[in-house]
Amino acid sequence: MIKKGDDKAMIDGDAEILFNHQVNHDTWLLGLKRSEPAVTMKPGQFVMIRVRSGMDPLLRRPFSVCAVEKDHFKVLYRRVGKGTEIMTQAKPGENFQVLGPLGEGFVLPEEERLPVLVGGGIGVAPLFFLARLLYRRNLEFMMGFRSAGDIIPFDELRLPNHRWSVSTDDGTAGHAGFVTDLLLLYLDKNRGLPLSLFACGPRPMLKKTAETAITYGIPCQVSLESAMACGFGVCQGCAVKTAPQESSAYHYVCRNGPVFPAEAIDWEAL
Amino acid sequence: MIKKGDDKAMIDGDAEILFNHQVNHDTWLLGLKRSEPAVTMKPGQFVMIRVRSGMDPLLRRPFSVCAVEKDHFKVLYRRVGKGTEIMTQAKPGENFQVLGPLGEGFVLPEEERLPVLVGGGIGVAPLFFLARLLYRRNLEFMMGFRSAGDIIPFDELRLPNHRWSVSTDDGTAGHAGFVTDLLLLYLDKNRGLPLSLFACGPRPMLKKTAETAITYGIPCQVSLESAMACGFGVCQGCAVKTAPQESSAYHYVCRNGPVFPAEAIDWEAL
Amino acid sequence: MFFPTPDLTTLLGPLELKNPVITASGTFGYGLEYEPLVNLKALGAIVVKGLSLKPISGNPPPRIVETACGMLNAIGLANIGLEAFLKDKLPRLREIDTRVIANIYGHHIEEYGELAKALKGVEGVHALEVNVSCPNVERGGMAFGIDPVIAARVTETVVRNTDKPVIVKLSPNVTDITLVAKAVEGAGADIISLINTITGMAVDIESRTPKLGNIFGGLSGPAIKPVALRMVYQVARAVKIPLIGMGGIMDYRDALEFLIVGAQAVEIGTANFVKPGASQSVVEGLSKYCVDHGVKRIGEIVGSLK
Amino acid sequence: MFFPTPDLTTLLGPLELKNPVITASGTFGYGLEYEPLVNLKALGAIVVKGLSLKPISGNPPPRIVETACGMLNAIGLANIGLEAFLKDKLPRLREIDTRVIANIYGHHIEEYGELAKALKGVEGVHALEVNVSCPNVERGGMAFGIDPVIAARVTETVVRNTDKPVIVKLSPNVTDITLVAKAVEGAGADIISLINTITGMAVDIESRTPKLGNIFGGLSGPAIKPVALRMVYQVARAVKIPLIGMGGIMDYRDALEFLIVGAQAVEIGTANFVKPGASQSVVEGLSKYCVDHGVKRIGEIVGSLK
Ligand SMILES: Cc1cc2nc3c(=O)[nH]c(=O)nc-3n(C[C@H](O)[C@H](O)[C@H](O)COP(=O)(O)OP(=O)(O)OC[C@H]3O[C@@H](n4cnc5c(N)ncnc54)[C@H](O)[C@@H]3O)c2cc1C
Ligand SMILES: Cc1cc2nc3c(=O)[nH]c(=O)nc-3n(C[C@H](O)[C@H](O)[C@H](O)COP(=O)(O)OP(=O)(O)OC[C@H]3O[C@@H](n4cnc5c(N)ncnc54)[C@H](O)[C@@H]3O)c2cc1C
Ligand SMILES: Cc1cc2nc3c(=O)[nH]c(=O)nc-3n(C[C@H](O)[C@H](O)[C@H](O)COP(=O)(O)O)c2cc1C
Ligand SMILES: Cc1cc2nc3c(=O)[nH]c(=O)nc-3n(C[C@H](O)[C@H](O)[C@H](O)COP(=O)(O)O)c2cc1C
Ligand code: FES
Ligand code: FES
Repeated sequence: MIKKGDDKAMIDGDAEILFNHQVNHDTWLLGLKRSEPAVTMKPGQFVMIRVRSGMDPLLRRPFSVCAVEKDHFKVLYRRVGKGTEIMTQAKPGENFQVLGPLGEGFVLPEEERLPVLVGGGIGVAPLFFLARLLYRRNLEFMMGFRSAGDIIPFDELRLPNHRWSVSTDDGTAGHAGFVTDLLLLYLDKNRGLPLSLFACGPRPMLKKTAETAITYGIPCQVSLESAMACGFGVCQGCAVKTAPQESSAYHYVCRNGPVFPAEAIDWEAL
Repeated sequence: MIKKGDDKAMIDGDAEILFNHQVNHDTWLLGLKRSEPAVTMKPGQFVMIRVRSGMDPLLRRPFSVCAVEKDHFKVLYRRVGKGTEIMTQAKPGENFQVLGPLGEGFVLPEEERLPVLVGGGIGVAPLFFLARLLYRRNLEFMMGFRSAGDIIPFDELRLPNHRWSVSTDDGTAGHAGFVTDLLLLYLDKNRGLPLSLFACGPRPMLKKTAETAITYGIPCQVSLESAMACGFGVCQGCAVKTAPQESSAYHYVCRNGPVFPAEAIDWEAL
Repeated sequence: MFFPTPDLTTLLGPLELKNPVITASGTFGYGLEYEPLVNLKALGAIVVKGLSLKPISGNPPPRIVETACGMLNAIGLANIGLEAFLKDKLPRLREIDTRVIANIYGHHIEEYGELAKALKGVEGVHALEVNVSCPNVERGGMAFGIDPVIAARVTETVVRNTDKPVIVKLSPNVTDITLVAKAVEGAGADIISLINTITGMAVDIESRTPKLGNIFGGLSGPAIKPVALRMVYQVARAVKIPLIGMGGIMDYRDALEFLIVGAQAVEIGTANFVKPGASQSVVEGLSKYCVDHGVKRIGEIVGSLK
Repeated sequence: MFFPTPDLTTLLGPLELKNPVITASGTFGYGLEYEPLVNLKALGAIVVKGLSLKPISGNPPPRIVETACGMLNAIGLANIGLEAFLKDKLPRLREIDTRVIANIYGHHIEEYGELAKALKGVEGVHALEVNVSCPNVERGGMAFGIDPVIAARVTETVVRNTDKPVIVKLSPNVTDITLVAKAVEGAGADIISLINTITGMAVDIESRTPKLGNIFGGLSGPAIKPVALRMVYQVARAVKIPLIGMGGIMDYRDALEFLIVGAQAVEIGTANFVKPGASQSVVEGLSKYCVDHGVKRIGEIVGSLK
């Protein structure tokens, strides 16, 4: 299985910042103007943002699309390093150079399967988009954070009225433990129910989720991260090792992903 | 003659931006908070400003002190490249890292000599400071600009009520021609009057002024520019060739200057 | 004063380009990926990703890391192999009105010869760029291009087996690049391109591991421009064949520096990631510079350093 | 958990420093200039501006130009000469509780010997750092340090004429830096420091002239860090004597990368211009890193790359 991003919709250009506000101690919500994103951007796809002109930082930064509206789209981002630090200082009215939409997004779940969304930390961002798209359906949304203060105030994101549950590593809110514990509990309680898993978050969380899905025989799509230079299949920098049965040794996160079926990835190598 | 900047007063630290407003199409006036600048900064001295943290641009930029107040000082700067472009975007309340005061400033004119200040373009900045310091005295202030639109609205700078005259290269305001024409006219009209010249501006203008002063036998101090890495005599990057009679082959603009007697410099090599 | 559109035509020995702006190998895929972002026919030429005889899957990740004004890559010359290139990419590339240059590399000297032979007479490939910066399996992984004798042997082998102009692309990781340049000129290279990446590394201070799966990677981007420019200047004074300069070119101003020190053409690499439209912008910027400075032919600028 | 103040003491063969942070030659003047800005006794050592036998006035300006995340300098090794150093600078430097390292260079091999001899027994100079990156007048201006044989001869000459620890500072402008490193180790160097600047140039596209009076200059600053780190890694695996790493270190994190790949100490260069307090901040940052990571002696970090 090698997928190839559809570049027909990919454009590069200035996008006006409509808003850029802090939603918790280290997370911001950014609104970028672009005509018709609702038509061209799919959940799981991402954009490459040039955080400022100048040569340091040099490379663009990849961010998932978190929500789309008629004339703009949203990015939910965590301040982790110098690029995201610079982003927090951008003001409405200024521009970012934005390339996208990029990559292969989530394949929507079959009607008969209940979607289960498993997000860790800022990995919830693309799942918000997916959840919004599935607003007519029942689904189960599980999110894990380190601590109560890290929880994204997702009410602000106008999510549909889905069932959701939260875990925190330190037990300061929701279930005390990992979000994969929530998943295992849920799977134990709902044996036999046809499910479809969607996961995004830190690599250990993805690994655990993928292995669980494979063990339980549940279809599972994971959204991966990787350092990227180009974002559209050119530099071959974003390689991830594929599972042995795949036809090539590496997949490229930007073009064959970022969303992959759990079975496509070599979880031992990750 | 080798002078050596007095580093006793030199400090490095964050300086809060009090104001940063545009005064004409490419010139800004910046106010930086620092306690007691009026005591420690002398006309002709400069500061090294780090225009932003990060590594591009890497080096600090040198700027003359244009005015001092009790608790802050002013820098008048022209947007010419990427560093100054970034400076224009800084907002009051933000900080610049500022090292200074640096270098040897102007030696004040003897009482019996009438100070004549000759400034070209943004080179007027340190002369404003000098003029303010000499507010009790008569002086002659000549300024040259490329065009009427380039004239610094110096009224804003609260200059004392000195005599001043302006030239523009294209004749759109004041005398049509170079500021050194104004100087020559003045010297011709005032033969015998004991004068003291102070000049700052582009190199060809300084050269002309210096040569004129030497010909007329008038003491003349010029403020030079040079690319700088350190600003306080360490890197030896800011060398200018000295006149043959000097004891060393090069002077360092940052430490032996930026203000030099006209005779100290090899104007042919400049 | 009136100036007609400046003449950007560039003659690189046997290779004629409509302008001196070329996209660098490994930074522009097989060209087609950039179709949505760049008007490909506005370019002087496209150099495709380095091709080997067989497909190569490349190095273990992480393969790239950003550094100050630059990036390190340890892609490991991953590519689809010559056969797939000829079958899947070239037919579509042929339809584009620009020059296509095949960048080739081998693990043994013979492999270079076989690649040249396989590309002999192939329509739509207008020149070969020979990457000698890759590891020489027979010499314990030392790059071919750091030894003038071996670089010359590779060049000879390719020249003997091709009917196309031969560009040899030099490695900057040498004491005296003019020695290698003279050696490949002597061995029959038509054109020299330089520089390839400078070997570097980066370390994660939390895990205390190299940031690249391969430990070492190649440094590219604005950080290396001063070094690249110096080497082009040196080589321009050492050889008579035309040069293609590269290393950290981000805009037309950078490109001009390379032309002024003596390169007839330039390649744009890392800039294609940062600003996907960079190559086309350089063409436009050069054209405008010529108009603004009364330059009628871009050739007037080449080697015009005073 | 409680950690006592980490032990930053650094043993470089015969040279003991209170911590591994040294200021690099040419970027810290004669040390005293920084007194208003840095607590000099907080530093492991100060390397003074490169000294020659006679005063040198240096290259024609312009001497420096900024580049992407770096700078080129063509100072031309301007310095006050050994005599003035001993008379005017050293007495005041002696009063400061830190190590002082004299960086020396010559135009002929004999000049190195004479400098070493003149510094023999001089109190307050704790080691010699031998700059072999400067032009060798007998060899048409090629740097001593690019030829292992000549680098070894320079080293031998200094070792024979001194009673102080000898640090040889290597040039990065070579194909294989480990060959030079092994040669100077064999010739008796106690310590190796690396890297000096990488040769580069820059061009003004309006005047079409080199931006430096000397055409070529030495590239330093963050741009070169990946290359410097790679070379330190390579040399650490090739020799047994201790290393001092440098090249683009801006903060303690950069310094740690050098320690992790195998340098026992680091030198801070260009950063002293950008942030005059940089050297002291690196000491503080290393200390904090050790506390935060449960490292008791800084030596535990040296060469700890996994
Ligand atoms: C497909 C994809 C989607 C993503 N979506 C989001 C999102 O919606 N919200 C969000 O906050 N973050 C997201 N990330 C992660 C985000 O790209 C990084 O946090 C960001 O690049 C860090 O940049 P920095 O300069 O602040 O950090 P630094 O650590 O200073 O960055 C240094 C370098 O490392 C790279 N890098 C660092 N962390 C990551 C990472 N996790 N993934 C990829 N490259 C990294 C940077 O791009 C840069 O080249 C996504 C990553 C990928 C690959
Ligand atoms: C002692 C002194 C006092 C100065 N006072 C003033 C002042 O009061 N107001 C003002 O507007 N300008 C002043 N300048 C000039 C000012 O430093 C430059 O215009 C500024 O550094 C340009 O930076 P940039 O990044 O915008 O330009 P760029 O051209 O992008 O700068 C690139 C590099 O060139 C250097 N550079 C460019 N022009 C000059 C120059 N003229 N002198 C020195 N280095 C230069 C920069 O520092 C930088 O390293 C002074 C210069 C000196 C030496
Ligand atoms: C991701 C990446 C992949 C590269 N792959 C190749 C290659 O396959 N063959 C080759 O000759 N050069 C390759 N290069 C080197 C570039 O073609 C170019 O020589 C180098 O990057 C310097 O130019 P730049 O600074 O403009 O990028 C690659 C560079 C990068 C960044
Ligand atoms: C302005 C300047 C002057 C220098 N002078 C000398 C010198 O006299 N002797 C020497 O051995 N190295 C000299 N160097 C090299 C530095 O000591 C150091 O090796 C190099 O700059 C790399 O480190 P950095 O990137 O931290 O600056 C000089 C560097 C600069 C920038
Ligand atoms: S980021 Fe360049 S190929 Fe994926
Ligand atoms: S700027 Fe460094 S010595 Fe003058």
